[in-house]
Amino acid sequence: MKKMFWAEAEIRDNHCISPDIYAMKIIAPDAAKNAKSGQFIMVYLDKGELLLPRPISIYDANDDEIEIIYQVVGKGTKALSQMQPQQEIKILAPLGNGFTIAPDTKKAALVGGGIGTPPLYYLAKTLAQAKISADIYLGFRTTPILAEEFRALNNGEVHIALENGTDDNAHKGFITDLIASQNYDQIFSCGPEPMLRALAALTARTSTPTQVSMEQRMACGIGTCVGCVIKAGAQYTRVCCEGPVFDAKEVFPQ
Amino acid sequence: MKKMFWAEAEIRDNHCISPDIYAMKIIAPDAAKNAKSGQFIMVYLDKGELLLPRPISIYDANDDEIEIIYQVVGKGTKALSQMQPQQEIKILAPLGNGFTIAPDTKKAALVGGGIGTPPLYYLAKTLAQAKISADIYLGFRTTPILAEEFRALNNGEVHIALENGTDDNAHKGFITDLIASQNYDQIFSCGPEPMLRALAALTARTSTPTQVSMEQRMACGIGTCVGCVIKAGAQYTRVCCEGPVFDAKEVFPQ
Amino acid sequence: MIDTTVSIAGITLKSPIVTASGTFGSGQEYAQFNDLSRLGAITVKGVSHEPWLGNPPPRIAETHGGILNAVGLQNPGAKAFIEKDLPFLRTLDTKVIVNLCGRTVEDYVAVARDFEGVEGVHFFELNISCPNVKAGGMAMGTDPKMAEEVTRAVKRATATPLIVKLSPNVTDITLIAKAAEAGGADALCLINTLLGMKIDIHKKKPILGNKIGGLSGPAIKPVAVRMVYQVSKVTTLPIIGTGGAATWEDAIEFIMAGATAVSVGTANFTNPRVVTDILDGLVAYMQNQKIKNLSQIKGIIE
Amino acid sequence: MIDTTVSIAGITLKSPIVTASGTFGSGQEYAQFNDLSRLGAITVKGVSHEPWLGNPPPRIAETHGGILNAVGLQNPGAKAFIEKDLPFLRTLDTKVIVNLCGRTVEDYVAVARDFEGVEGVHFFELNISCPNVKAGGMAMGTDPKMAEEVTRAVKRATATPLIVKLSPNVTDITLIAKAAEAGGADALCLINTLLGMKIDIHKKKPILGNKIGGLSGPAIKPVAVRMVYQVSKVTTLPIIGTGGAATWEDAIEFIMAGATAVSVGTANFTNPRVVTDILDGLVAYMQNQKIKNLSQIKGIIE
Repeated sequence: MKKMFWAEAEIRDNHCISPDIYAMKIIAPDAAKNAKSGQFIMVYLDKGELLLPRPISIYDANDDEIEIIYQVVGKGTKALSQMQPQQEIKILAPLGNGFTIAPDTKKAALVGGGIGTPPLYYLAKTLAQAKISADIYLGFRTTPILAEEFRALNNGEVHIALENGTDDNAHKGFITDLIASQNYDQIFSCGPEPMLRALAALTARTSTPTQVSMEQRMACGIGTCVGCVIKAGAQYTRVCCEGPVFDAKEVFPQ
Repeated sequence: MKKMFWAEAEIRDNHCISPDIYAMKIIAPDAAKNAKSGQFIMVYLDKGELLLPRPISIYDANDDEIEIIYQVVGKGTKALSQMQPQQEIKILAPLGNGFTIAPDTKKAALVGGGIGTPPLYYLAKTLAQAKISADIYLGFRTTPILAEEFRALNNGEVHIALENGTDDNAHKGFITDLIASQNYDQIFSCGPEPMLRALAALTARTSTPTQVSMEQRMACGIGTCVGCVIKAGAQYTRVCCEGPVFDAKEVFPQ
Repeated sequence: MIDTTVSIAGITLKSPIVTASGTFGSGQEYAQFNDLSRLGAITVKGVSHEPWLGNPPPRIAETHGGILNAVGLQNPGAKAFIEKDLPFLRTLDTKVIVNLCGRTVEDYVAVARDFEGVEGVHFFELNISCPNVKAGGMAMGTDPKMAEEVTRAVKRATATPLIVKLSPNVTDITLIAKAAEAGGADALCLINTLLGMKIDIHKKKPILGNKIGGLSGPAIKPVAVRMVYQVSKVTTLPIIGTGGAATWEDAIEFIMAGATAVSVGTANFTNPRVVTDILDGLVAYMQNQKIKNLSQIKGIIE
Repeated sequence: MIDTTVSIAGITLKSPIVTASGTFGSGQEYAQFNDLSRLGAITVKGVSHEPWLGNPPPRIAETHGGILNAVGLQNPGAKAFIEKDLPFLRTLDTKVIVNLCGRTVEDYVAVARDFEGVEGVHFFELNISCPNVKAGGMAMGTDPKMAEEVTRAVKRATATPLIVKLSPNVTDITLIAKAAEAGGADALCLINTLLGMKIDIHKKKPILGNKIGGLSGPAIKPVAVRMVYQVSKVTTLPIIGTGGAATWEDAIEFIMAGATAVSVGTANFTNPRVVTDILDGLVAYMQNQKIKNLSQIKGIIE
């Protein structure tokens, strides 16, 4: 079994980076040292009527710190967004399988949609460190996030698409419009299911290996409740353990 | 029907005055102007798993402000104790009947026990203003509260009794030991039920009119749910409407 | 232009938001914080033929996301209700539902007859589901035969449209719903409270004087929504959904599950203005979603 | 010197704190945060004779103070369980309760027989109360005759002590409890989840893939405590109380209501160390209150 850490951790920073989107830094050395890209953490709320922890992808991890970027979508994430530096937060981390970088990968594409973008950052950083070139494709409804952070890695092109946006530097439409999958050894993706589904269809045509990070309503986060399943072939598979990263062929059979 | 006010009020002050006991000042002009001694307010918590407001007696009321003194006894009052000045708090006030000062009252005794002491302060102030002399009898387990505030009114003797205390200026034992009820036209009391019961027995022997402020688990606070009853004769009577102040003869028939 | 009206037994309610029996008194107290004329109806506290003493205190216990109550339908009887409470209710521009309680079929018939010729009562709600009454009460609501019998008897005794309030403390609530329908009910209200208990571990005894009470509040909403959904699939009677509704989203949830109207109970204690807040939210939702009439979403869940 | 042991069917548990089926996997995951040898027993996830696919997702919905689940007992079958999970469980110094599920009496008997000669299983828990299984499952737990029949059949098929887990979705749980006792149950576990539903009003459909699921968590604790209390008055069988227990105070409440042991389920999700916290609190309480043995407070509520 993979090692995970229960921590009553200190919040180092928690601030809004875009409307309804927050970045939180949590001091958690054990978890940070063991985290890999594509994994997630469980954040425990101290809110009596909301019993379940919130699964949130890892945006970045350093020696002593895990950073998450999350969207306020309900009462739980609202409460999270109101927490202050130096407050204590309980987390369980790192969880899930994470992205797998095949040894022979030379050129990768990272495809993110909306709040699915942050988990790709730690992967992009890891690829840059491993000197594997990676083009970044990010799609949003109206407002991009993190584009500068990805550009700063300087490890490939950064493309932006906006569904309803008016940015001159962005493609107007879906991010999947821009991807020539045959140019890549490996594609990594995280985002809304329709985007992942479209991407999987696209990359299947060029037989490009594609990993997708999936979401599901989750309870335990560690495999015991068998709640967070998705259909993979004829079986139901747990997002928290067998995932959140799956081979696109498994979850979007063509 | 008595006038009551729903207010989304501002907290002016909230601080600890003794272990687990807090004083909170709430800016609520309408409620404050209409408040009389012995009434209470409902304080609404913003805590999802705790649905019911907390009934808390009025310690003092000025032109624009109601002050309450409360004990931290559970999660709800704990949350209350952590609120900060300038935060908003929802209250419904004033509620209940309050103490009644008969026109011919010349000398009164006020008998408080533990956290039942604060509601007598506003009464003591009212009596002082009306130039009705009032001796104060306060009983505690170990640690007195508010003794100085009562003394400062300078409107009668202030007696303290401690069940387990070691204060040289305090009687060791029950506060009811000290009361010569025949000396008073009217006795007002608030405190734990055993104390009220003992007092009622005592004052019945001298036929001294006695008002007792009663407690009960409460839901609505305004009479609709008929939840907060106590036995009064053969009937069940609502503490929130017919009380919280009752004639001792009604609730402790001898 | 949106239309918030709903219809129950041929009577039009201005909105689907109704107050639940035993939580809103006779409306007067809440009139200070709410425009009661916006409500679809006010359900008044349970009324019996003779005065009822109620249960020994404590009658209220707070639980996680819910409250237990064991009031036991304390009330001064129909005569006092008609004299003291009904005059105020008549001044309101809303419908009035009188909750009837009893221990025997005869009791229920008697209290229904107490209202003969009395104006200002638009519906009766037959309370055969109160868990805090020893005989009658919930017993009648957990047996299909008895539920049908008492419904039929009251229906015969009065021309006032009859809502039957169902207990959730049953293996199959659809059987009781069908029994009430067979007995002539004009509408159903569900759910009443779930039987529950809380112990004071320090005093080593139950908090409630009656030991056991009825659990209400958001804690039980999933059970209520499920039952409304199940019952709506087996009857054509209009349903007043109730059980933990505290927000406009909850109201929509009940309506989507199959309810025609939504009754708000315990939430009045948490926020005395809650019915106004729910109504405001409901109207905004209908406007945003361009829903002209709630029938467009009623029972939309397959 | 305090003694936290309790006895069920002649088997001594080190403490009254047990984990609930379907919330603790096979213990391995939680061994990282808790000393499992302090537990009275671990109840493993439901096991069937053949592998079960489970219900379509989503399977989890959060409600006010509770959660709904509709997992549908997905499991790889008894053979896989015995091969993959049981070896770890055997290394633990605690008792193991295997939760058995099926759709027919024959299914239950078959899965019980799968464990013939298999070491490391101290109890079976007969799951005749899972609300998320179409046939069998809860249906067996809501009919006294069927409950008795399946209990008797499994009891005949195995010498392993048998706990029967009861459904709360019944009019009178004492009837099912007595039926299980008549069928030969060695102990009872109650309550399983309450049937509930939650609707996503934006998507206009139920959140759960199965539409309806089982409600657990602190929201339902008052119902669970009430049922443990009621059942404890009609049977001499030991009871494992469960339903929303999340604190040591909750554990004491269940014990005072009549439970011999307390099973912790949903709370493991809210706090993965909750069983340790509960045990620490329980021991401190016993020391403070000078309670040498929990039998001193068990069922103390009259």
